[in-house]
Amino acid sequence: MDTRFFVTWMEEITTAVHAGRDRLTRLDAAIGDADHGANLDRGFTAVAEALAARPPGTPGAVLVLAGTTLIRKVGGASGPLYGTAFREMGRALGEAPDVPVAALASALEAGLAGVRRLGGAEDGDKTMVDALAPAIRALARCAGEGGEPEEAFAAAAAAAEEGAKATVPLVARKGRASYLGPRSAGHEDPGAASTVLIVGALGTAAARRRPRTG
Amino acid sequence: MDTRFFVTWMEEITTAVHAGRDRLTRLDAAIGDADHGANLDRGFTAVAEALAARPPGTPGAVLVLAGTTLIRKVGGASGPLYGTAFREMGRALGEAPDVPVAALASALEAGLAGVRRLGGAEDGDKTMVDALAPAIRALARCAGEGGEPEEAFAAAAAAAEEGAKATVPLVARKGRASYLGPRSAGHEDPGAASTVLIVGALGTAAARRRPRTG
Amino acid sequence: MKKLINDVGSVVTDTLRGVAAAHPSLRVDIENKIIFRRDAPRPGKVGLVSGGGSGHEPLHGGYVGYGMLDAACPGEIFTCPVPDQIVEATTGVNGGAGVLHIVKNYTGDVLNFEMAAELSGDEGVEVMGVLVDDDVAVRDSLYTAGRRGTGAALFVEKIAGALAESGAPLAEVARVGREVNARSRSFGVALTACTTPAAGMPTFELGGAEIELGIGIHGEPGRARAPHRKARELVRVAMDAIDDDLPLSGETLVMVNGMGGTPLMELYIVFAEVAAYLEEKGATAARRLVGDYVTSLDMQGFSVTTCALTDELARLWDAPVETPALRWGR
Amino acid sequence: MKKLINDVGSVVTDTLRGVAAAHPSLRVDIENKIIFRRDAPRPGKVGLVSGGGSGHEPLHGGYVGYGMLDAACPGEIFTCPVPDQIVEATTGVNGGAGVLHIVKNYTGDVLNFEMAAELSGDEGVEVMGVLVDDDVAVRDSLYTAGRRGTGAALFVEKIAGALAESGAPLAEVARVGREVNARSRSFGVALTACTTPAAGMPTFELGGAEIELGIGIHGEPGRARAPHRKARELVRVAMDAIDDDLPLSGETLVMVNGMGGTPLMELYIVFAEVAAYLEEKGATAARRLVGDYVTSLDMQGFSVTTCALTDELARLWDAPVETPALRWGR
Ligand SMILES: Nc1ncnc2c1ncn2[C@@H]1O[C@H](COP(=O)(O)OP(=O)(O)O)[C@@H](O)[C@H]1O
Ligand SMILES: Nc1ncnc2c1ncn2[C@@H]1O[C@H](COP(=O)(O)OP(=O)(O)O)[C@@H](O)[C@H]1O
Ligand SMILES: [Mg+2]
Ligand SMILES: [Mg+2]
Ligand SMILES: [Mg+2]
Ligand SMILES: [Mg+2]
Repeated sequence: MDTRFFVTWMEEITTAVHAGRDRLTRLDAAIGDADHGANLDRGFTAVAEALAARPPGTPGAVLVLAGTTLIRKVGGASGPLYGTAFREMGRALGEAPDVPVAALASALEAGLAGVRRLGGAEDGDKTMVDALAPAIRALARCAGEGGEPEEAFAAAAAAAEEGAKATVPLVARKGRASYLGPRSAGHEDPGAASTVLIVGALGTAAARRRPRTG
Repeated sequence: MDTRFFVTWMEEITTAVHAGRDRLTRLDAAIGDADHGANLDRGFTAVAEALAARPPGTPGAVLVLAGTTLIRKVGGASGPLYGTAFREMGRALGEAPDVPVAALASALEAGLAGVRRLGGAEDGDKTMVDALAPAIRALARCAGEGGEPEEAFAAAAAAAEEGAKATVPLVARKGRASYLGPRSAGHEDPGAASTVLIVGALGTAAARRRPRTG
Repeated sequence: MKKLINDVGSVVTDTLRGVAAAHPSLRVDIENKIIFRRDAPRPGKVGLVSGGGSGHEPLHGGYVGYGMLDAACPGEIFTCPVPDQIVEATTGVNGGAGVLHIVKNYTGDVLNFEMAAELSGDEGVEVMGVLVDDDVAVRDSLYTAGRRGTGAALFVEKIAGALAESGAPLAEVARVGREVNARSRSFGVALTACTTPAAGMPTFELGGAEIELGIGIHGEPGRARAPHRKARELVRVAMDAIDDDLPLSGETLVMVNGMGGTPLMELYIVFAEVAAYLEEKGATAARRLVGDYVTSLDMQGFSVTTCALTDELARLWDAPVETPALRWGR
Repeated sequence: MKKLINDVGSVVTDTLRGVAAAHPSLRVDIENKIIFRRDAPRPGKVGLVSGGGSGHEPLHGGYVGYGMLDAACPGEIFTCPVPDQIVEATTGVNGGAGVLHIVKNYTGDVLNFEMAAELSGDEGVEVMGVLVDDDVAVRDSLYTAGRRGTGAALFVEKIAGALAESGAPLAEVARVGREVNARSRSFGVALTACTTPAAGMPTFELGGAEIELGIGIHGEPGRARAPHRKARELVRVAMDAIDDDLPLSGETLVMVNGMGGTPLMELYIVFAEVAAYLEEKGATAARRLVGDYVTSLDMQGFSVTTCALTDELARLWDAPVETPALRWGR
């Protein structure tokens, strides 16, 4: 995947987050403070603007700019966490002009490590980690099997989706939802839900870049 | 009517106002400040207590004590107005130990004059005056015709009722309802409604004093 | 109805217990329902007494203290105090120089304060009164109860209080109080009704996109129901009404007041528009208050009160004041 | 949703315009969303910076001024500020003696302030932090985000601010701030949810006789839903939770705080019960605040915050302060 792909990925995230804004906010209203949709919508709108204003030259630079913009614009818990994730991904990609799926998977792994380091969340704490970690595993597995990127992205999206759904019965141990104690069970984690959109946008970006014919 | 009758009248008012409290408050909520029921309930409860604590020796003394108590306990517009009405009535009765209907009618006339002097309301301003004035006219008319007190009281109650109903279409020109301007039309005046209870209690007091047989 | 109360019947008394516990600078006579300055009466100083229905907190109890009121008489919720209570407050703050009654223009308040003034006179206290009637939503006329008293009560209390503190005689204090009232105008807007503990339900029902224009401070509906709109446009309605009645110009004392349930954030948004409006008219917001000062229980909405300052009024406004709700210079 | 706003997107900016117009003692950087003391930076004085989501007014902007904060960074509604904004505030108030960050313990606030502290360090500003985590409704544990920061933020700002004003060095100011936090506890109760402009509807639904116990300040539900009851009993629930965590005794600083939509009257009723509870425990309400200090937009409810005073803390609490929302001694 080239620089253009990564810009498209960011655009697709922006579109998906904007469309999903109200749902994310509703999820956050149930166990948080009703701003997750607004936070990410504001953040990715700024990312799209930043990319348009100063188009970066490498996939890594796209992700670093996106991450920095999220840190600067979002606030909340998700701003530094997603921001750090994208920055670490970008750094992992270095100057590479083209990124195979396997390299993307390792970069995402680096991003996840950043999230873990900053937020201290373990698997099953009912956070974005619970969607991101299985998505990365799926992506890495497909890359190892040497399939098409589209297949890998679809598998990652499905795994993220499943991971997010699996947060429903969990009791939150990190973030704002943890204040609710046992009452946090029975609701999907908003950050896991937004991770589904972010991972899912890989597939839509790929589809947009290579429109299928007939 | 003797001193005992006037004490009974006050008791009947207390009962009627207590039972009608919510309705008076609802009427006041529509065009005032939702306290008329609470005001009069507090006031007449205090009147009943005062009469029980220091039973007066004449009809006039009963009314003066009732009026003074209302002034001391009610506040609002209705406190001084009804308080003055009863005090003026009591003064008009002087030391008389027994009060015929005609004398009661003149005493009520003196009470009404007090209300007019204090509040400056004319007929048709959508106030308690609009129920009290016709009630007194009916009472005086019956007294002139020499009928039974019960008949006179029934006529007075009917006139008060009619007067109160007639306040519905009026635009208020005095009291809190006047602030609403044209929007005060379409609602019964709460003070007129409480006057209906006060005048109506004359009849129930008389009935209680002379229980009908079979 | 969910309220932080113990019993509907003890709301005012329980409030006074809290005021007494919270403010050692006050002496609260709970039985007679009077909030006194602890050092009242002050010999030789004109005493200031105000009062009115409860439910407008911090009015009036929050304005008792140095440089403002000597006593406040809270009535039941939205019901003015009774004469006995006012007489007790009046004699209790009389330091020999007479007492000023600051009365908001409502039939009940006027009647009860008049009776109290007469009775206090019988007890040898010289009493003068200032009638506050600043609300431009109500048209004044010979045939009505006249304009309501709302936010300007606070202005009168502060400015007359400062003059009294300086040792001025009763007639002077009354004169300045009346001048403040004459130069003040208010207009109020409700987004929601309020719920009195006794009624237990909202005093009126408003649709999700409806508001009341020209409300008073007792949860009564306003002069007109209208569609909700942007803060900027609501401010224009309120300020136009004020400006039509007394054109805005020069140094102006401005209060943007919440009705009890309005977030402070929204009051600042309103204030930004009020300041812009004044500038447009060539006036300046020379002195400013933004917050809950004269409320209607839990109502959401706002009112604006303006006072065209003179040098004397500005100086008295700036003079030190130390009360629970207004404090500066000490 | 009926709110006094112009546009959902401009709520914070419009608020800041109002703050700027209302308080000439402040300098408001509207673009960067920072409220500064007009005289910041003060050479040689430790700078105090706090911030957090908007919607808690007067926290934090209302506490900027002499003897308290040097700058406040308001984020979007219920969303903490971003690092750039905090860095700008930090460098803007640095008078060479370093800057104290006062941070409420929420994942977002902690992360964003940490990033800002690092970046400010890069720019040569010495930064120390005080983490406020006073809310006993949340059980602290290694495996959770820890206790929330709520009302004690105001106590830390006042007391650390007074020490900074006296010229104390950064480490001392941080030390006293941490001591205040360690001695403070809070518990909150909601009668209603609040409505954020972005969501446009209440953050949760409560039945007509239900309340939430152990709420935070972001309109989130509490630890438990429970039936509504008398103020006296609600206060007992809140105070028991505090007393269980840190037994109440001696001279206590107490705040009864409204959540934004609570009538002041009800807060006084609550305060009366809080004072009675303290007395029962042999403690005294030696310093008191009753009112809206740390709010959640239009939520109805209250919180109680206590701080076990020492002589030093009492003296610093009493020291002069001059901010829009807290003012005495000047
Ligand atoms: N410590 C953490 N580690 C990982 N993710 C976290 C952590 N804390 C919160 N999150 C994620 O952030 C999401 C909330 O983001 P957002 O609502 O934007 O921020 P805030 O909670 O500050 O309002 C949660 O749903 C969760 O997925
Ligand atoms: N000037 C007046 N003259 C006669 N009656 C009046 C006058 N003003 C008010 N009233 C009566 O008082 C009633 C309201 O009483 P109440 O609600 O107890 O007092 P308030 O208006 O002070 O709350 C009105 O319905 C009206 O009948
Ligand atoms: Mg959130
Ligand atoms: Mg009434
Ligand atoms: Mg009334
Ligand atoms: Mg948030």
